[in-house]
Amino acid sequence: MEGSDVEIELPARPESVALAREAVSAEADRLGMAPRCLDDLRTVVTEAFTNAVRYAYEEDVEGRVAIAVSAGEDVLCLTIRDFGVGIFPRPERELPSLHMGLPIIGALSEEFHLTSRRGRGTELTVCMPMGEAS
Amino acid sequence: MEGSDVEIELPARPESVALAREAVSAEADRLGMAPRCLDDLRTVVTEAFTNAVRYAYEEDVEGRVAIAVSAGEDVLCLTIRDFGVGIFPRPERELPSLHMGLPIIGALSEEFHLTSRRGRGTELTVCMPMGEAS
Amino acid sequence: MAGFSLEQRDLDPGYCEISVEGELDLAVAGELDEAIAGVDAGYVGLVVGLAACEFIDSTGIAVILRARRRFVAEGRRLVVCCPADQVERILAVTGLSRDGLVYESLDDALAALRPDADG
Amino acid sequence: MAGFSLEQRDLDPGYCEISVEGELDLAVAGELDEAIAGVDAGYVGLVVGLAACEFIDSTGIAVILRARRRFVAEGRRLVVCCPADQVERILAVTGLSRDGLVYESLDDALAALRPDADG
Ligand SMILES: Nc1ncnc2c1ncn2[C@@H]1O[C@H](COP(=O)(O)OP(=O)(O)O)[C@@H](O)[C@H]1O
Ligand SMILES: Nc1ncnc2c1ncn2[C@@H]1O[C@H](COP(=O)(O)OP(=O)(O)O)[C@@H](O)[C@H]1O
Repeated sequence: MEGSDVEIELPARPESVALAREAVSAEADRLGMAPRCLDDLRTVVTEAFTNAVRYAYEEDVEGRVAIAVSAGEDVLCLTIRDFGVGIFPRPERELPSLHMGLPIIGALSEEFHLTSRRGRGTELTVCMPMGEAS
Repeated sequence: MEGSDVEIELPARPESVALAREAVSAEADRLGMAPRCLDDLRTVVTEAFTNAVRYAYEEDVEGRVAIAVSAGEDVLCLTIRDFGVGIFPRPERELPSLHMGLPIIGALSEEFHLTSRRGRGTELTVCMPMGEAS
Repeated sequence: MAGFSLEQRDLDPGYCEISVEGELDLAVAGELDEAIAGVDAGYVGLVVGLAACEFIDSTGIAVILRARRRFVAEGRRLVVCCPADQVERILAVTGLSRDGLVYESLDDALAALRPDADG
Repeated sequence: MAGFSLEQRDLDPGYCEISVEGELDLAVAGELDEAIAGVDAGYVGLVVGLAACEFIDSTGIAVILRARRRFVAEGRRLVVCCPADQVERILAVTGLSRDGLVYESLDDALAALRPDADG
């Protein structure tokens, strides 16, 4: 997460998802991201952060989720990182899942990089275009 | 995929999955991987290769899937790469899916790295222990 | 930050609408789940109205799809109407727009709920 | 490379077993799907026997789970028995061993299929 313009860390709770979404999209808006791209960015932050909240930590652990935003000329990269179990088979608790979190992120981004370390957490970096053209 | 000991490329077809599994596990066996770890490796190759066969290419495209194996002292790294659509929402065709491909890979490996590029394909590198201890 | 609220109103006899206003994500998806579960069994058709829904995530969509499966199992129907902007886009990206779930107007949605309509 | 074959045999009246031999993956999962779909409706309980199954992937497991949902919808039952080695491990890793789906012996599996058993 070097060279990032914005870094925040939030508790891994459902209420944090909207905060993450607002913080990232406010920064992207300030950097001049086009409105349609902002919508996609809001979707991507939400899906990634939600995965960390739902799956990274055991139910009795209050974990944290770190976000970093770093912008180039045409592209904005977003890193969402948790310090949980790594990508792992997780039971659905009360709420159902669409099983499309990563596929949605893939469809809305130029590229993404996911690293999972067993017992040590998951890090996802997603690169999104700043404007309609790309 | 530099420095890899074994590289193969197979057509993205269901019949290739067993070939991929055999090729990788024969090489790992030759390199001295412990039997229990070999079982996990066979599962991991199968899940990763199956994703490429099921999801990477449109139905009317016959794509290819590349595999590379590279071994260190305690660890074997396996890269499975396709040149398809990237991680993307894909309809289930005839066969159902468990939605646990990546989570199984995460549970059986030390770590994995996934890169998805929209319209250009998916690359997954998985690192597995050679012996029971790790 | 946009708030979140749900409102239920009657449509034609036997049919009702739950309108979603604001941003539907993990923090509030349970509220929608309960609201749909609480719709009286006398209603044979439900429209989930998304015209004022400014944002939806995959958890919100999953809640709607599960509720729809439960409705179908009971011989009732559930459709979604009037998505705009981000909501329309994510439904398209996930392939759900082509699924007989989503209608552009309340009239189309109501027509799809009638017993003589398909699906 | 291990081959793949399926064999169906009668157990007690109304019950039968499909035994899987060899490696069950994407290339052959459709065969198991069809074999299960082809089990006569007169059988109220089916055991999928995995003692001679040397390898299973998530597609094979998904086929079994979907078949089980279909059985349940018809008021019939389906269980799995006798996984070993890789099969046992992947069922454990995915959390399915704790699901009332998997039994260690054919006797246990048959007992679970009886109408007076749970689940
Ligand atoms: N941050 C995470 N920590 C642990 N497991 C995760 C994480 N993100 C995803 N997973 C696992 O990967 C699976 C697939 O992820 P994804 O498709 O993005 O989510 P979902 O199934 O909720 O749509 C999840 O069901 C979960 O088992
Ligand atoms: N190689 C690939 N190319 C394109 N899409 C993929 C690929 N691998 C996985 N996906 C997408 O990611 C989703 C989740 O992957 P995973 O959990 O491993 O598979 P599955 O759902 O079959 O268990 C798949 O349903 C598919 O939409």
